[in-house]
Amino acid sequence: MMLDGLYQEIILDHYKNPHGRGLRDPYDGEAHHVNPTCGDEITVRVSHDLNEISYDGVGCSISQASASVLHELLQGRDAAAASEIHHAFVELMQSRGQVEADEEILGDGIAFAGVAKFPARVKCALLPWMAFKDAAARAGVEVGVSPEVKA
Amino acid sequence: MMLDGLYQEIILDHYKNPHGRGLRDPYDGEAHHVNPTCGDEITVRVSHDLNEISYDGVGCSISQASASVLHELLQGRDAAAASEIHHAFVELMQSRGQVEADEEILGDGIAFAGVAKFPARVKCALLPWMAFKDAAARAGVEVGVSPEVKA
Amino acid sequence: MSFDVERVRKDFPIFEREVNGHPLVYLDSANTSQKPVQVLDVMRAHQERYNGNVSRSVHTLGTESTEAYEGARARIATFIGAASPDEVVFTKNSTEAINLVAHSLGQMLRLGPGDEVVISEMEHHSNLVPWQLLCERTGATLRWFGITDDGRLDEADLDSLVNERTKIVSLVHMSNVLGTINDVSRIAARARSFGALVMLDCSQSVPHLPIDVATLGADLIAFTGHKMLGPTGIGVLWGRLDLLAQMPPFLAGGSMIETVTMGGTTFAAPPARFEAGTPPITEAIGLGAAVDYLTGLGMEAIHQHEQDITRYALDALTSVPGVRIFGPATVEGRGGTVSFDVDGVHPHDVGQILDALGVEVRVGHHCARPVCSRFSVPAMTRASFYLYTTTAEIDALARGLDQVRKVFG
Amino acid sequence: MSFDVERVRKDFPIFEREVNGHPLVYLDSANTSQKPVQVLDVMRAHQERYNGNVSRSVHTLGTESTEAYEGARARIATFIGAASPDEVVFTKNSTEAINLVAHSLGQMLRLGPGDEVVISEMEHHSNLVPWQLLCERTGATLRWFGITDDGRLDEADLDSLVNERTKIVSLVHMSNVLGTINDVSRIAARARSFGALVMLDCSQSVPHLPIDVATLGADLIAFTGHKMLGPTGIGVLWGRLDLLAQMPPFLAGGSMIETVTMGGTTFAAPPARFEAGTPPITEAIGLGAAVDYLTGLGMEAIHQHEQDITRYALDALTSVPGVRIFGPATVEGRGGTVSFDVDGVHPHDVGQILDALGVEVRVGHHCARPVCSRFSVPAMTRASFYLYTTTAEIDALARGLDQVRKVFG
Ligand SMILES: Cc1ncc(COP(=O)(O)O)c(C=O)c1O
Ligand SMILES: Cc1ncc(COP(=O)(O)O)c(C=O)c1O
Repeated sequence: MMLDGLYQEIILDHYKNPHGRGLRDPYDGEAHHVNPTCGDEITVRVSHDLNEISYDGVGCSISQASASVLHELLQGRDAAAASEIHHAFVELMQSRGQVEADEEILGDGIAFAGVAKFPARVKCALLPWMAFKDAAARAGVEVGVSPEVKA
Repeated sequence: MMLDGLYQEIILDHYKNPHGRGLRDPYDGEAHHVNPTCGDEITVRVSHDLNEISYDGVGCSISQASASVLHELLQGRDAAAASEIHHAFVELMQSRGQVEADEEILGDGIAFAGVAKFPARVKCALLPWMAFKDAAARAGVEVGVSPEVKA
Repeated sequence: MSFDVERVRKDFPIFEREVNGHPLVYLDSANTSQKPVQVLDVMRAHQERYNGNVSRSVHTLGTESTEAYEGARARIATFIGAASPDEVVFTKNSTEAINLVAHSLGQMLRLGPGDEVVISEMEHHSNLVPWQLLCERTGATLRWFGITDDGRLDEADLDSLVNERTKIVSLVHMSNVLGTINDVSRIAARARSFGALVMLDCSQSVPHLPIDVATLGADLIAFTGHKMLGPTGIGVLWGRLDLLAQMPPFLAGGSMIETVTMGGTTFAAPPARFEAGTPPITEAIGLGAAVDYLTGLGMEAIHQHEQDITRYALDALTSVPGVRIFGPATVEGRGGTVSFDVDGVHPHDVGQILDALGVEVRVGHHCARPVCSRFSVPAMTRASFYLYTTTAEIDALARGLDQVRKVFG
Repeated sequence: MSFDVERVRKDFPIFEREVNGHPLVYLDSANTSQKPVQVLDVMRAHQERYNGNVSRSVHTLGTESTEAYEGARARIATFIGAASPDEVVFTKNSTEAINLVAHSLGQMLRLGPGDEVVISEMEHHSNLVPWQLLCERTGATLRWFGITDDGRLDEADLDSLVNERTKIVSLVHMSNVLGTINDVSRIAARARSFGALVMLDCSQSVPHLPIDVATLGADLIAFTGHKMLGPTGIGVLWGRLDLLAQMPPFLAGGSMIETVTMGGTTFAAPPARFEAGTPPITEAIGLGAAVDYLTGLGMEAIHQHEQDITRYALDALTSVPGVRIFGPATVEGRGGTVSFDVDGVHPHDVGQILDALGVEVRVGHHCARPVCSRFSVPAMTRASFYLYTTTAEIDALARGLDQVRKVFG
């Protein structure tokens, strides 16, 4: 697969200058996810009102930038808004490039549209989002009905 | 493989009218052998002086005729003679048809020369001879150094 | 007949060959089937163009291989009516699939003395010996259904055989010797009422019958690629996902892990949990192509063709003097596998003479020795049919049996 | 150079293809190798002309298949210097071979608390997790050799690691991450002095080095077909015949039995005892053809070519700024597998950019996560070579790494 669209400037920026990185206290729910094929790991912490979302992890530019974008998009939103964004991001990633990304909803997240064409990298982009979903559930916040994704 | 040489008249005769069939007492060594792929079975009993060789079993024409020929050839011979015949028969069977059978030594056994060309049937022909070798060993008679044959 | 067997045969290169100067008459498909060019071409193309290891690479070859491998899984899942591709575990053959279940369930259920595992006298050794060994390892007791005189599962003892001690029931769906297709609904219902798990050995049924695991009544089934137009080296375990998710791994190694340290390991979700090491990649892709081929013809049409051939064969064999057929005498509840005895002639000799005429049948105990014992014979001769079998081939078999009787007359 | 790599490459159809508009540069042979047309042709011919099940038929197809299958076994036995073809057991991959040994030896030795199994931190998960599970099942203790900073087996603790409690030592012969070729003679000698059995995971060595089991010092070795020009779905366990003869079966089912009744079963001699069910027949025959191909070129010549390529690659990589190589820095005692880190760039990103240039390397933990932990990285990038690798391909890799540094500069 050619690189067109994979390493967007936005993604590289988020990778080099991540937003909100580092685990912080207090929190109400935490989840640790691993991508067993490549060893990427992420821990996400969430407060019950989503006013605090913190994370830390090791991984490739895609998974790390995705975590940074997640932080930017979801922190401080209410459950309904977070759920809508979460749903839109997961849908975009599973679209194989067939879905038009909505910048209104996804903000910098639209830069990941190109990732959807790289099946091996979709997992990277989704890793923080799946960990967030679990952490949120543990904090008592149900984030949408996004289809389950295989690690 | 064409049937030329497999079902010799001599073999069919021994099959239909087996010599010395039936287990008899007394005996000094007994062995039971099975061909796991086809379910053929034979039990051979031997006295220490080889004056009594008896057998019983179920199986195809080749294995049954072979037992009959074995009885005819080996019963009453001394260990050296039995060993020579045993060796010649095993060698013939493993020759893939490349060895000339010696009627002086093998008598009716030469009818099995054709069997050597059917790899799947060599085991049938050898079944009684391998059981005999074990039974003889248990009766204290070492029959030659015939190469071991896979069941 | 709408099923065009002559057109089907053109897809199988092997039918161009002769055996001992006669056209090949292949009546041993229950042992292993022949392979159409469509399957061979897909495998060859994969090996020549897309070969890479799966699930381990971000590179293009690896991604293409993974998509082909997972695509095959998805098509096989659809073929048997699975709820999700994740219910399809690739093994090397049916035998591995059954061993996997015996080991994993034994551990999951903490099988021990007092527990019972139920099979039948009709089992292939591959659905018999793994359970014997499981019972030896754990102290559980092995029990089994008998066979009726006309070759059907004897359910007379159902109430005592399946009881509150029963933990696993594993039965052959279609017998590889008698051809019987077992309706296991009563047994499965009773097993379920005691919370026992039900496995079916579908090695002979999935290749020949339309199978829908959603309605079959089993928790787990096993089948094998080489008997259904696919290559050797590939088999399938299907299981309900919630059950697979509870089962501990069997083979351990690469690709079935979540995370590994020297001190301990956690495991991936199914199906990966059960696929340790590099799987039979090309073989899975070949099986996917086989399933496409079967689906193209339609399993219902294939089954109908085999019923016609079997009816013809039962008639033909019944009219050969001295031939005794084991198993159901009519096509009702049976598939295209017919075992028989030729009076006074050992099956080895029957098979040998038929082979001299180009007719390939199997002789022996067919890896189901207890079935032979049940009918008091050391071995049987078996003719087995598939979508490419013709009535002319049955005629050749009947003519061959006349020859057998002549030689041993 | 007498080794004509350009002529060799012509045998591999896949090198005709492009990846992302660039000629394919395949540097992932430690993951799986490409296959020459000679191997593919033998398999295709078998499937089209000789396909039948093995060891079960007297008919011509079955006999021909059996001869081809057993012929492959004999040639593989010769290839590794085995005393007899009966020492060669066909499995589906290395992983199954190692699991077979872990289960069978565990039972044979009645492993229990107080007993010790010794491996190393350098193991592939396939030679690690089976032993973890064995120790969990039996209560035995797992111990391991560490890795030195330059990527060699750390024998400092030999005397305490291998002792009178040691029952099994199982080590990787050539590391699939570091490329290290382990000389295990001291360890094996000490293990033997305590009566412990020694297994070597030769998955990476048999494809690349001349191996002679008579002098290797191991009781058992495992290797896998797809890494040595053969197909997927086939692996080999070699064992000393007297040892195999004592080992109980692992997988159970058809073809591994001597006689079966419902009440109990006796087992065939090796190798049949360990080959339950229909084996990967075509795949074994394909591996036989692969061994013929390797023998034709000569393992010594192949190894020499790979040493040359590796020397060239170590040089080339060392001169790329920011690249750190894991494992031995020179070709002494190492094979053609080179893992490295590009400062500040995650291996996934390295691999992705290289793939865009047609260069296929593997990234991740390479199924050897403890090796990554040992060197404090979550993942590595790995380039691995084979008989078809050229210096031009190494140049393409080096150019690709420059590109990587540009994107992430
Ligand atoms: C050192 C080593 N051991 C074991 C294996 C497992 O081989 P397979 O996946 O073919 O079972 C591999 C390769 O994946 C390996 O490199
Ligand atoms: C009913 C039945 N079960 C299991 C098997 C085993 O299949 P495989 O040898 O492919 O593992 C067979 C065929 O050999 C069979 O006919």
